[in-house]
Amino acid sequence: MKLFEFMAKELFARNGIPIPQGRVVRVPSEAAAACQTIGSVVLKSQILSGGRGKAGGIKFADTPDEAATAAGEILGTELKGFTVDTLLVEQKLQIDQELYLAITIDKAAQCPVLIASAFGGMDIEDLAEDKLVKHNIDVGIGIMPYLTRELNRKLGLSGVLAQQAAEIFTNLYKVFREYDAELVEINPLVVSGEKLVAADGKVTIDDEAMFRVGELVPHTEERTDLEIKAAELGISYVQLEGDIAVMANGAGITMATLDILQHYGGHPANFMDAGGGAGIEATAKALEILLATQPKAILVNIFGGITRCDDVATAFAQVKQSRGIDVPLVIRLVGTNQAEGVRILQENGIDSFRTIKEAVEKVVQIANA
Amino acid sequence: MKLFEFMAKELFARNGIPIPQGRVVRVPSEAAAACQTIGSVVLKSQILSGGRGKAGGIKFADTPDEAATAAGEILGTELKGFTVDTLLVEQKLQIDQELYLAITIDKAAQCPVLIASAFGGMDIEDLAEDKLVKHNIDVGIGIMPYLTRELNRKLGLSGVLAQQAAEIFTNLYKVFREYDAELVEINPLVVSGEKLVAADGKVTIDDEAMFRVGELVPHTEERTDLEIKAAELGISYVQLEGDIAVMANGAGITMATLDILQHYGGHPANFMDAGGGAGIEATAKALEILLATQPKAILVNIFGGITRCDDVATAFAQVKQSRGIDVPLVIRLVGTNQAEGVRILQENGIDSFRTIKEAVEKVVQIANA
Amino acid sequence: MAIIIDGQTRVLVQGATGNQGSFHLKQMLAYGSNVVAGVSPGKGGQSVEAVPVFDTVFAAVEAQHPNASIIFIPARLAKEAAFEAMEAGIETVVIITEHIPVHDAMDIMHLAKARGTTIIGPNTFGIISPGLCKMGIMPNSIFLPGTTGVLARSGTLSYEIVFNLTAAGIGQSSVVGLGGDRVAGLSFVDILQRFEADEGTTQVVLVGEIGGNAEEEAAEYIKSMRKPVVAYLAGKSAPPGKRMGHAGAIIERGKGTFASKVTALNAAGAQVAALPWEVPNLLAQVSR
Amino acid sequence: MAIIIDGQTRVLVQGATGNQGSFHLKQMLAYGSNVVAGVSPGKGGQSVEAVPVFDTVFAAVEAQHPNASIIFIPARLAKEAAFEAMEAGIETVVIITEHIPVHDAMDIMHLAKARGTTIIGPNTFGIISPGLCKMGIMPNSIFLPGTTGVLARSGTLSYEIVFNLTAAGIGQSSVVGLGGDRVAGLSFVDILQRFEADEGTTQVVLVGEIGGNAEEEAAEYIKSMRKPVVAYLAGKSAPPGKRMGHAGAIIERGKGTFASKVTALNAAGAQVAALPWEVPNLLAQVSR
Repeated sequence: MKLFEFMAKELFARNGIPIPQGRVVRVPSEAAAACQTIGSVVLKSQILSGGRGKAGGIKFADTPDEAATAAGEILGTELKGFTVDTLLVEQKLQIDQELYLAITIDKAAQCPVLIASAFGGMDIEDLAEDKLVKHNIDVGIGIMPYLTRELNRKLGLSGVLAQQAAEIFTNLYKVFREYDAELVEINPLVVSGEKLVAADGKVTIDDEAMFRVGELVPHTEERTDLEIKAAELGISYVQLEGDIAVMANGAGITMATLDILQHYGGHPANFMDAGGGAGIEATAKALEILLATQPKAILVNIFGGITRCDDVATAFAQVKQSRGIDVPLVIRLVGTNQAEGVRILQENGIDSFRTIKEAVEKVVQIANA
Repeated sequence: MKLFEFMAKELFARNGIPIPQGRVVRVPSEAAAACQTIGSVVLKSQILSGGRGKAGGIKFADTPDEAATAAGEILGTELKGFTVDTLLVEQKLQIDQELYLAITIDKAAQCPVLIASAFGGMDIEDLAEDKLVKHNIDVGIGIMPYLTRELNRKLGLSGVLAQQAAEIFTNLYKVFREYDAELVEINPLVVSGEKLVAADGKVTIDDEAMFRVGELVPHTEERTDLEIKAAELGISYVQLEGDIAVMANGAGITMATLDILQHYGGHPANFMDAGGGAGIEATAKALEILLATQPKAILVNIFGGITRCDDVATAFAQVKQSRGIDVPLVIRLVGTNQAEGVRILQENGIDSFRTIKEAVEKVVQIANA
Repeated sequence: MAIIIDGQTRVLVQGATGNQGSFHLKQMLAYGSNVVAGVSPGKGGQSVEAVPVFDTVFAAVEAQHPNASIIFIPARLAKEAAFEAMEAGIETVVIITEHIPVHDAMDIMHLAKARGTTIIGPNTFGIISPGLCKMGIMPNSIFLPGTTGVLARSGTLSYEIVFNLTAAGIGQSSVVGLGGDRVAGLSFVDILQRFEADEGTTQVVLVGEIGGNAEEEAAEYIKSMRKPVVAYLAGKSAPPGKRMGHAGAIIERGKGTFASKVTALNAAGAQVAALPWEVPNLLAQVSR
Repeated sequence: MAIIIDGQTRVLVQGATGNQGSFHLKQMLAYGSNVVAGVSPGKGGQSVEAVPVFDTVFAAVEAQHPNASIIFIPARLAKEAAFEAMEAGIETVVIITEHIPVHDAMDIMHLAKARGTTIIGPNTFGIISPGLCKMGIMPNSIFLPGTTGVLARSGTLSYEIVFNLTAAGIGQSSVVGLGGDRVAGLSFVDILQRFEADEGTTQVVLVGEIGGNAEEEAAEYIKSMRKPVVAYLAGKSAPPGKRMGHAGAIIERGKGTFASKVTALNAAGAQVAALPWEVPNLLAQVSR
């Protein structure tokens, strides 16, 4: 879950990472008031996307009137697919240097990695490898003073800046670990006179850890309603642009099903991984989600392992009996308890196939008819 | 540094380990008052030694008068070489079972070891190995819930007692780590009805860690004045019963010097390891400590490695020049900067030997003369 | 004959009395796995399908000497279960559990490195050495003993592939699921190395997917392999920026695309099947 | 030829600009050790005896590729120094520092196990492979290249023993100090195993002392050794219950006595010299 910049900065401030003086506003008058208190300010759209500056989502103001005008120009506009309803009005910083600092996960090394650069401010992906400082962090050790010395050495920081940087490295790692973050990023980390300040902040929390950090962090949402509903059922759902709804059990097989469908000229309407071991109720609800999207046809691909074919068949039979299925339904069903599953489907007048190829060819034929 | 029982229990209580209701008293009237509040009590001498019970250092009382009398009988007496000036007056517990629980250091495994037994109350050394539960603790993990389950299983604890024990295991380990303890021991850990209570407590803090835990723990002292003075100089000093004062540089060589001295019929007055790399000033002060004990003779055995022979010689020369040396001094001096050291000694009229054998024979001859 | 598990493996099931645990314990027994013990705190003394259940892994190890454990423990407690297995000296730990927080996964891998434990998963279907031992949740019926090693990021998709192999008479030495999470124990390269060293394996099928660069790293290693490798990759039709079920299955900033993986594998001499059922034919071609 | 360090060892000195560090850096250079770098935070860019000094171990490793480090850092910071050496990939760490808290020592050993680092010390005089490399604080002049391995808990006492060996023409393959603290890296057994395996070592001298049961454990291993072992033990005259300088040198509850150690060693076939200068004679007897 991505946090808005102002939320990320609140976590930073709570954990000893200096941020600019600022205020969250939702109407122009609040922006004016903030400018009155702070002085020259920058107004930043709070959306869950990068590249706000180029898209016109960031403006500057030196007076309350200018601030109100700028806020009025941004608030309510569409920016990168999001409606701007919140601004962060912050002190305009004197910028002597821009650094980059982030901690994320090194999948190959199976541990956190700290990435820093003396050349921040731009997208990290655009920085040459030799301008980056990378250091894997041993979770049994964390960041000890020698590591901060090494990072400062590589970043060319010394004196009071190095002291502040050492604290920021340590505190950012603390945020990363304590809030179960996938990414904590400060870009740019600004050198402003004798001070380091986090001029921007990005934090992404691991969705799987919300059970323990949910209370500690504010909540944001960038999914569609359907995706939210699916997630509540423990189902992975991604909306796509075709007309054939797809359900399979397992992320890999679902992706492969979409690929095969496309290979044979079909257009998937969604990605839906009903999960390994989905029971009768979950499968029925998953089918109902698909029916609600009103596709031309539905393709179901079940290779029963932990999922049992009889459970899937029973779920389909229940849905058919209780509310009817008004869309052509093509099912491929093999694996655990296959015979029983096929029998239940047959009893309810639903045909099933043994190979995915046959099922896909059939559903494409129906949809393109 | 060993803590008194009442101090150990204070650390326990501060860290969520249940202790009996109790009060520290120093005069009989306080004992009476404590009994008035608590009811039936046990009065326990606070000395840094085990075996208090057998030595008469523990008494029981049911009334304030009995408590005052008992306190009067113990306070001021000599017990195991200590004068009793403090009592812990504690609630007399109903005892259904006595367990043993301790965490100390497994030198061979280089990690903490938790030792427990369902047969507590007696000296752990007297318990058969098969009545002990031992579990090494990985300092990177600490005590996780599964370990508490395993310990409870082995100790035969279940239900509410197991739940309490789990907390006590965890909290005792916390005390062990946070206070840099060498030993934390609860013996007995009493099952009193539905409750576990630490009926006794022993904590030994690592002297080397006093720089960081000194503020957290109370201070005790079981050394002699001379030992304290030596420790302040960074010198290991142990008083013995002979008449020849000994100084060497290094614990092993000092022990060996005492052994050799005894082998040749001498009687060492002390163990003094002046340390590796002792400089001029430290060596001079060490010599002054020896002189203050008024031995028959002094044997100095220096094998210069990190210690420099010239520093040692200069120190001796300084002491001789400034306050005189009125005791026969026999020095064995070899190693780093040996020639310079021997020259300085010669210039100051102090003879030196090349082998320890010669030096020891000489000093024994003087002392036994 | 096989990698990681074989006929000598003594299997422990953590979470043996739960729904999933007991179901798959039974399935593993039915497959012929030597399941020697189960663990469920508070259920010590019970048994599941005549397999004794213990309160702790330590107790199970003491009594039954398992050397591999399979974990069916809810995500919140899975890290602790893996730690217990490692502290108790289990050498191979298969973590079926999905939705484990990634920081917990990092902690698990950190301890595993220190202890030298082999971790498979989390969020894996497990591992099977057909005819010898199964530690996982895959259907028993689709496997055939043989000499083709299969490694996959994804469960059901690999069943599909194996199903096609078996139908074509191509047996498997071992089939290993890395797991779909971002931080997993064994990597493609780790497993390829084992297949390359295994005398019972003559060729390998790699089942990958979009996202990350695990397939590209595998391709780098495949260059040095003597044994032929055929791949199938899922996610050709996936749009960028969308997480396709698995935490790692996402094309971000133009990285981890289907095309880049195909290019890397082809450059390493590994053919990539366009459709799952084409894998047997490609294998027949490469193994001459 | 030697154990742990030899002519190929590239030595790093941590705390190179301090009093002790700089003095012994010079002494090690004088002995012929290949000291390639020093580390002192804030002193990067300086040099000691023409050896370049760096701010961090990482920087020193990057520039000079040391593979062994010797630590002259005050007790409060010694754990951090050892951690830095290990994180930077140093394989052998010699910790001279004394008075390190025992919990810090446990933390150091914990990381060393995970990383596979060889730790000598803390509170050790170091290690020397005469004629090849010295990493320690022992006087340069007393050693003689040869085939006798020496291992000791205590510094100056081992100089005394070595001094007698050299005087008798008995050279040393390596001389290793375990360190006098309760928790130390290499144990007697660890070092005996290395001497037993070392082609350059024909016989071994063990210098022990009262307290603990390290000598008894060594005796157990000595039973299986092909090479003869002679011992000298300090503390015969020490009263029980008194800590004789070293944290571990104390007879507690009747354990760790001189007599029990002599008995164990004798039972293992190792003779124990009554006086330090009798060691050479005993060696001559056992090596026939």
